[in-house]
Amino acid sequence: MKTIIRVQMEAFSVGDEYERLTHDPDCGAVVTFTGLVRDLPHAAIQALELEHYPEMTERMLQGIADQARQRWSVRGITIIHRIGRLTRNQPIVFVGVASAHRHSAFQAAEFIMDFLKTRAPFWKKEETSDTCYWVAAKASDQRAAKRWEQDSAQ
Amino acid sequence: MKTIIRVQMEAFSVGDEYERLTHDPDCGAVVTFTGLVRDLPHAAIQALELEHYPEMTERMLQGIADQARQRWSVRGITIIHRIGRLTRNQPIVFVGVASAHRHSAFQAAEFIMDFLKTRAPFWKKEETSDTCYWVAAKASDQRAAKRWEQDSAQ
Amino acid sequence: MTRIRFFALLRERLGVSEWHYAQEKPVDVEALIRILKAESLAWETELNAQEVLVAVNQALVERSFIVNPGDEVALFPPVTGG
Amino acid sequence: MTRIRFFALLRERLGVSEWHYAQEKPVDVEALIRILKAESLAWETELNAQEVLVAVNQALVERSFIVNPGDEVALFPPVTGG
Repeated sequence: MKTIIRVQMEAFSVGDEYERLTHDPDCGAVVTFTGLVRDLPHAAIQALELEHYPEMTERMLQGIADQARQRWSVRGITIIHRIGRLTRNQPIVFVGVASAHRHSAFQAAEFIMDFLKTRAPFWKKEETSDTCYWVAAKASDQRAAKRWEQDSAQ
Repeated sequence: MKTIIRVQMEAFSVGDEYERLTHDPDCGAVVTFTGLVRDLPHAAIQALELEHYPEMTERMLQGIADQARQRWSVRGITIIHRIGRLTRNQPIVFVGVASAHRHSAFQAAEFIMDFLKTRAPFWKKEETSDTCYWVAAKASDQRAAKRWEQDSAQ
Repeated sequence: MTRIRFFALLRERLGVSEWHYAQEKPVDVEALIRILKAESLAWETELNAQEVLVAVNQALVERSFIVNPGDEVALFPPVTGG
Repeated sequence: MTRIRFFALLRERLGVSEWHYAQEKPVDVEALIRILKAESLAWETELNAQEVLVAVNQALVERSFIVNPGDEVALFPPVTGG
């Protein structure tokens, strides 16, 4: 029934984080999400700089995990977000949920990602070979988070 | 854009399977699902025996992966199912989906699990300390698979 | 000749893992199951008692599906993998 | 004294990462933003041009939220992590 929240410069190991989530004989389902630096439709990304609001980030991530626990019966939750400079193909964010049943693990993991995307104070600055700019927030992320408000059911 | 299907006795490494799915610069999201042998509500499981229909299983899993690709834009898909004798806390099944965007990866992974649960020819026999029986199919799994039929949208 | 295979609980209850039927002309799955039930009272009881899924040549089919001589038919309980 | 912090694009555009306001009585967020806009034409332009999220004491709040002297206020663009 543990929640692990980490905000860090270093890379993480998805394998290790998965293992940590399975130390529970009542957990029959583990869902992990990993977000990676990917190429843009129009250009190859050289690097990405992640700024955050240190005093607020962990508290906000903890709050999102708590909300997921109120909605679904889940056991372990792990949220890891990297900050600083990341290069192509590197992992940025990890969300893992362990649960007795698969549906609650899938739902909780997607909920956490949708809320993290619209609430957690992180900002991305992307560098391509010839330019560098702050990433704009996406309307699709707002819609993704909004659908959980209507969705009162599991 | 690779689909990997494996039916095997041996354990698998979630970390290794995750890594395999990330070798693609267009993939920004990886979702993994792992199902494990868990204790029953009323008794501790000693072991679980998994029977299958060898000539049909891989073909069926490939068909489920193909259906997922028709519904969502995803890149890598990995489905691994173990057979034979498994003990407590061991992994049974792995589904991994790599995609440009997170929602399609979440949806495709859950779709594959719901169809695998109701279509793929595997049967579980559970052993507790004093008894041994074939697991009954669950109505909730039938409902979970059925909801994708109504669900024409992403 | 049509090969009919049984799996899991159904295999245990029927007492065999496969059965060969000297089929000469196409029949639907429904008719094939009636032929199996006619084999013995025990088989009839088992096949009536359980929900049975049917695959022909390794694909799930409905009861109206036509089986040709030489096809591989499989009968099994609802699946429980994953 | 109220500490107002800026992040990301907003920090770059306003040219400072924080600003201290000698606040004496409670005001709502809306009023606080008006005070910032009154500081300079450049700030007014920036704060009008962008969508701005506001956190008080590290929690997201609406424009009607009351800020007390000593609170930590943060203004930033819509978040883009994950």
